[in-house]
Amino acid sequence: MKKSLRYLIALFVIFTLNFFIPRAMPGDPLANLLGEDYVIDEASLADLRAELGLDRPLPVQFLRYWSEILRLDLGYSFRFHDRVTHVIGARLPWTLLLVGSSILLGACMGTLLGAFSGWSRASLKNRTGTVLFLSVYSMPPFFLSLLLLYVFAFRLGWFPLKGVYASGEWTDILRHFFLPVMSLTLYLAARYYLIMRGSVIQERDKAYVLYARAKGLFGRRILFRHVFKNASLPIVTLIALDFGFIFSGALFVEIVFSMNGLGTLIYDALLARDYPVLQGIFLIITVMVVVANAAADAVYPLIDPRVRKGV
Amino acid sequence: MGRRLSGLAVNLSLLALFLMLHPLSGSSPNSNPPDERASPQDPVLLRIGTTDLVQSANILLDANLSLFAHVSNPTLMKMNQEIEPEGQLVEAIEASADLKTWTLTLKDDLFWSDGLPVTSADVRFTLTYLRDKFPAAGWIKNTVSEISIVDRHTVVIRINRPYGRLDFEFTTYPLLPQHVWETIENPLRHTNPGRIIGCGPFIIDRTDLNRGVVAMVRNPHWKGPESQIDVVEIHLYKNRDVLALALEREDIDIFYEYASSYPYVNLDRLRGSGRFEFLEQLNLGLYFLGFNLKKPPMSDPKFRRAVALALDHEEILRLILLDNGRKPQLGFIPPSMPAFKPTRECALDRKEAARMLDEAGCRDRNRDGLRELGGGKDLRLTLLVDPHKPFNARLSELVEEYLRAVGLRVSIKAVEGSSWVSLKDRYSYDLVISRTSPWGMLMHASWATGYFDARRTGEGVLHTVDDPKFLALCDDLLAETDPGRFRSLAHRVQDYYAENLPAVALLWNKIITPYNQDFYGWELDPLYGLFNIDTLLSVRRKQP
Amino acid sequence: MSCLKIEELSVRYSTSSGALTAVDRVSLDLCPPPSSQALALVGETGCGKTTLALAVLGLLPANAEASGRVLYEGRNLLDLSEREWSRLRGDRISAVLQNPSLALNPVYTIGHQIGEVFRIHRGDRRDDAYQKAAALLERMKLGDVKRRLAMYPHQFSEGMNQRVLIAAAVALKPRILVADEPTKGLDADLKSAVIEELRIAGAESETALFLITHDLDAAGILCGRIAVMYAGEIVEQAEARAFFAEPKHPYAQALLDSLPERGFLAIPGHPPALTAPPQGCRFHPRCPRRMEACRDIRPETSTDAGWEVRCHLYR
Amino acid sequence: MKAAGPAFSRTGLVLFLVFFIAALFADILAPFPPQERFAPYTPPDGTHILGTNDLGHDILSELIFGSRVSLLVGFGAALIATILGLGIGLVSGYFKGAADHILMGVTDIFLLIPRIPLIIILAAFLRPSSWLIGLVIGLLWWTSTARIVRSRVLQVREMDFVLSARCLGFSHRHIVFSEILPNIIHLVLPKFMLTIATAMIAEASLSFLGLGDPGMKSWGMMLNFAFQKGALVNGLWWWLLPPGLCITLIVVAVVLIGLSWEERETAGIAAGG
Repeated sequence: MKKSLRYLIALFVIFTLNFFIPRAMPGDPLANLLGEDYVIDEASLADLRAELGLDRPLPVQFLRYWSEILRLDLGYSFRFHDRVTHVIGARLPWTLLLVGSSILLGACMGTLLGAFSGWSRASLKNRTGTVLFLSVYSMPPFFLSLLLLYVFAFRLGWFPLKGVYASGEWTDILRHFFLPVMSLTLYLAARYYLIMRGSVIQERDKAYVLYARAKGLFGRRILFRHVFKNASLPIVTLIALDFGFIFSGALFVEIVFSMNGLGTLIYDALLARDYPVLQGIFLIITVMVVVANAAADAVYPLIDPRVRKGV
Repeated sequence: MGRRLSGLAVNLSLLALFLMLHPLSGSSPNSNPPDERASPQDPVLLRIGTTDLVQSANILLDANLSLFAHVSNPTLMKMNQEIEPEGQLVEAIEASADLKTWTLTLKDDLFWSDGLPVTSADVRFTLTYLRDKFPAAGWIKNTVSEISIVDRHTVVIRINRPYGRLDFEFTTYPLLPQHVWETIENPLRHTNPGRIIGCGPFIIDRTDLNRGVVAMVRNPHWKGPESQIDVVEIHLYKNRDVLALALEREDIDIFYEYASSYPYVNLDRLRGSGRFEFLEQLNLGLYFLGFNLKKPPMSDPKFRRAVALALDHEEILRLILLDNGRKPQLGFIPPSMPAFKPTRECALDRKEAARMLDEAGCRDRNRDGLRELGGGKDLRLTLLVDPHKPFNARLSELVEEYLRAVGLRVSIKAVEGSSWVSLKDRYSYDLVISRTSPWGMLMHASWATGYFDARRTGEGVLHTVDDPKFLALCDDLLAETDPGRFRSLAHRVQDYYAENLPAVALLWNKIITPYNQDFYGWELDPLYGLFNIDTLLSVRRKQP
Repeated sequence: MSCLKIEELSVRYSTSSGALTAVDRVSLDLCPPPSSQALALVGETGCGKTTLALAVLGLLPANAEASGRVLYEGRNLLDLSEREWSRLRGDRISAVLQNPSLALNPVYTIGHQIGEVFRIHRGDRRDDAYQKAAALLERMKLGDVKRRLAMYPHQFSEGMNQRVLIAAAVALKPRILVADEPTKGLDADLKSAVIEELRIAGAESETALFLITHDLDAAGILCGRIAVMYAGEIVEQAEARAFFAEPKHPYAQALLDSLPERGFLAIPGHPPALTAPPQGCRFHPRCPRRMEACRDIRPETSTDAGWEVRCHLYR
Repeated sequence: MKAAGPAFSRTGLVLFLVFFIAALFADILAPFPPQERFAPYTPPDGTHILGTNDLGHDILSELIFGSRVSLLVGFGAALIATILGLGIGLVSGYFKGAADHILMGVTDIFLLIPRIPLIIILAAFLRPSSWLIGLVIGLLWWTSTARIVRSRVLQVREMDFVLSARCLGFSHRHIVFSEILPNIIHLVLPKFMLTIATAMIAEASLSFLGLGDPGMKSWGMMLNFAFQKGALVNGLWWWLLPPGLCITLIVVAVVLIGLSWEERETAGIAAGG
């Protein structure tokens, strides 16, 4: 209850920021709309401003902004000539596909390999894995994507260079998504690997591990029957808190692979000063982050009985 | 020891991977392009790659889609090779002696792609529709007093003041079918990702932004010369590197960007592969260094001349263009424009530049190597630039350095496009780097007057010159119809630029467009380059 | 016939601050006939008791090295692989470890954790194992069994958790039960309950109890033999009743004197650091009856009718 | 064996020192002044070990000078973030009550802000400058530090020595700075290092998008120019890979140091508890 109130306050504050930031910045949204060769009289200009709601005093604009949000109306994009909800709606599924599959794969890969690495004693294989993941972790996401694009799409020609699909069949979509998902997966896996590894190393010396051995378990059976669940607790919170971060990673991946997703939309809207779209995306991402956190709050007690209430 | 270096080793092995793959470059890009490849019995497909990103399926307002739509919804007039307006959809255009009544006669073999004929009613509809609903066409409201239909093919336009260049205006707006667009209440809020009715040889079939393709098919009711191409696909790339890779890999057949060349540095590779041919034209537009004429010391012509002398145009040509261009002249306008008048070539002379700066009152009084203004105040110049446009970032770096060499302190203010426009409109800069577009060179009274005339506004327009002499020149040009006098006025504009230097051209560049050898028969349009109606009608694919 | 025979067992730790010998040439017999089966190992905290227990269970940490022999059914347990050990542990040799609340896994239910023993060693399915766990708790009279089984360790008191550990440890009727400080930190009621359970377990299932404790009461109640450990060595080993009546080693005497009912006399000084144990008799710096020889000469163990003492007084 | 054993942390320190020295003595170490121009697009040879770029600048020299920008942005941002996080965590944990509620509420809000998109927006709207990017990163990345500090302060403030200091009537300032701060600073240092890593990656990413400071040739800007000027297409690895690898390596170094400090910390807590 207290938690959900906090989320509501957070949403309110971020939404409010979302309203003011673009308006506080230099640049006129009309400048890009009209192009370089135009003759326009003041009256049409005023009409246009009125149409975009830019003529009202700020408080009125602010109230309108809120009433629109509450009606799930994100306004109208004069760059994309469509409702913002449509513009975002058309791209959101692709981004969600990219982000969703990457989180899934990245979390599996990262936690599993990280758990193995943290569990087994130092060995060359273990060390190489850690160094590899550490390098990926330390690489800017665009650099990783570019390396993959260059090697696998261009040099080897195994994958297409751009877009989310060509023909639209699922195998075709798969081929288009393989490298982007790979980039983001590796990037996320590296993060979860390091955290899981550290977490398992901490858990490894706990008393319950000794007791599990005393019961007759040994080796990886202890890891999977006892340590894994405990060690992966921080990952759950991390994935939720990371949601914004993951989206930004997706942004760079989308730009490199020319995918029509939310990330590229931010970039395009940014250069076009498209306030409504920028605000819309920021809002959607914030809502998703909050939802992810609330979901984590809901899921966490299921795997960690210690925080369960009223039992 | 080995362990300590293992982090380094992994990264080195990445480098090694890169190196190993590098020698493969000759063969692998050509192997097995996985995207759809046409076999002989398939329809002939022409794939055009561009970074001119279409962002919405709106042929009027999306700057890039409207560019491609000029083959589906052509303009009434077009610019011919001499860069003069010429009928495209109209057969004849006549102006009355007082230049206030214009009569347009449409060609009679034009049909919309749904089979209906193109009529004068469509012309009237288009003009009134744009007048009422399209903000940038505001001039129609102020200028056109009556549009009347004479017969199916003839329409008469009356305007409220003599205007000799009305035909120029008809080279910009696409013709819209009345029976489709009259139901579209607000073009600002309209998108159509499906088939768009047009009357050109090709029509837009689908605008699929997720696939990143605008697909065009032949207009079944086109009565003109038949195209050998069945489908034109415009592939949209979000970055130029990937586009270049796609071209090499033959995912696409030609590279096309409005008023932009294929990156010069990638040309050698394409030449080496032997799979490509190139079309070259000198750009109508150019990159320039503009001055804020409202502020001293930029308001002093001596200062501006000194700046021009301080620039090393030869090095700019070599470094920025890799010699794919020409050394500009002080007359600003490149020779690709009609009525070009040779003026003095820009030449580096630091000594003379320093002398003229001294003369203009910018001296280095405290001997710190940098010049001060008359009152002893440090002279700090702000160079406004949008680094997202090609060349701009490096150009500003070089200009900053050249000016420092003659004792002028310049700080680069890099901002993205929209802020650039607002700062430019508020005159909050001293120097500015920008470019002119081919169309921009022709707007207003042509010869780049549109960029300088203080009475105008617009995205790239500096509107810095309010010299009555220049404004009178513009007005004379706008009202002139006699070709001979027109030409001499154009020369006077170039002389004005050379003398007064409202801006200095930084580079005159070639536009080089590579295309795959599988196709031949390309036509170059001075404004639109390789992508134009004539090309689509003449280009054909080699038989395998 | 003894079921567990410890011969000359030493355990050395290598740590960052140097090597230390936590268990020094210890020999013990569990259930030597004809006396009672249970053996108690008593001594102060840090004397090496727990290390000895872990060595017997094969649970020594990686930086420990054991030498000597721990014989069980003719095999030296020190030579077993982890896989071989896993078949013994929890089944034939089981353990009640210290700190029950930490030893239980916080994220699994009590029922799951008790039942696990059946799943590991008897291959039972999850449900069957749970049923058997229920039956086990039923016998221990832990109250509302169904509810308790579905609870988590953090919802139990320390004493409850201790009894859960005992339940799991005796579930498969092991031959040997190593219990490390099972009564530590419990109040009197719980303590007697725990002691009672251990006693029943020993009596019912022919399990030999190896009790490691500093609690002499519990040792007296549960065990027929007492071994006293000091600074890694066994200093005295005897039949319990006789030992309590008349301990021989000065350390054992001091230990008994520190009991509340015997005067509550604290032993002067501190136990020595195992990294650098005193020369000669290890107890001599604190010994009220030390002699010249104690300083330099390490006393040998003398045996008198099963009564072992390591002291110069009893040569 | 710990996660990042002594070998790892030593690798981190050595790497870090290499970059630090490069940044400090760039003028001496770089073979040429960064603005001196030679023939453009020269492949690596004896004079130009990593060749030259499109303007003819020596890439190795640019790389060495670039370390300054990356390190400055990283350190600057991390410093701001750490000071903010430390301050907020201290106040929140020490005074508890209303201050704690408000500050932790603010922290929650900051945690939920999509930070990279926000930075991109700010960097695009404001004048792109390395200082600004550093400042914005610093202003956004203090939350986890604040949380850690707060929970540690909550523990420390109940410890004997702090309680006795309070009974003796020492001022809050004295207690916070002399009694509490020394006991949490070791927690903050690893966070500081990890924030440096985040800031450097963020700076590089922004520069790659063309939102960086064109006047400061950071490694990200170098990459941006390399891509713009055809290095990828032409396979000019000597221009592309070094800045990317330098970013990666210095981040690896910083992360290794941070992780090993963090580990020493948790090990210390385990031993102490």
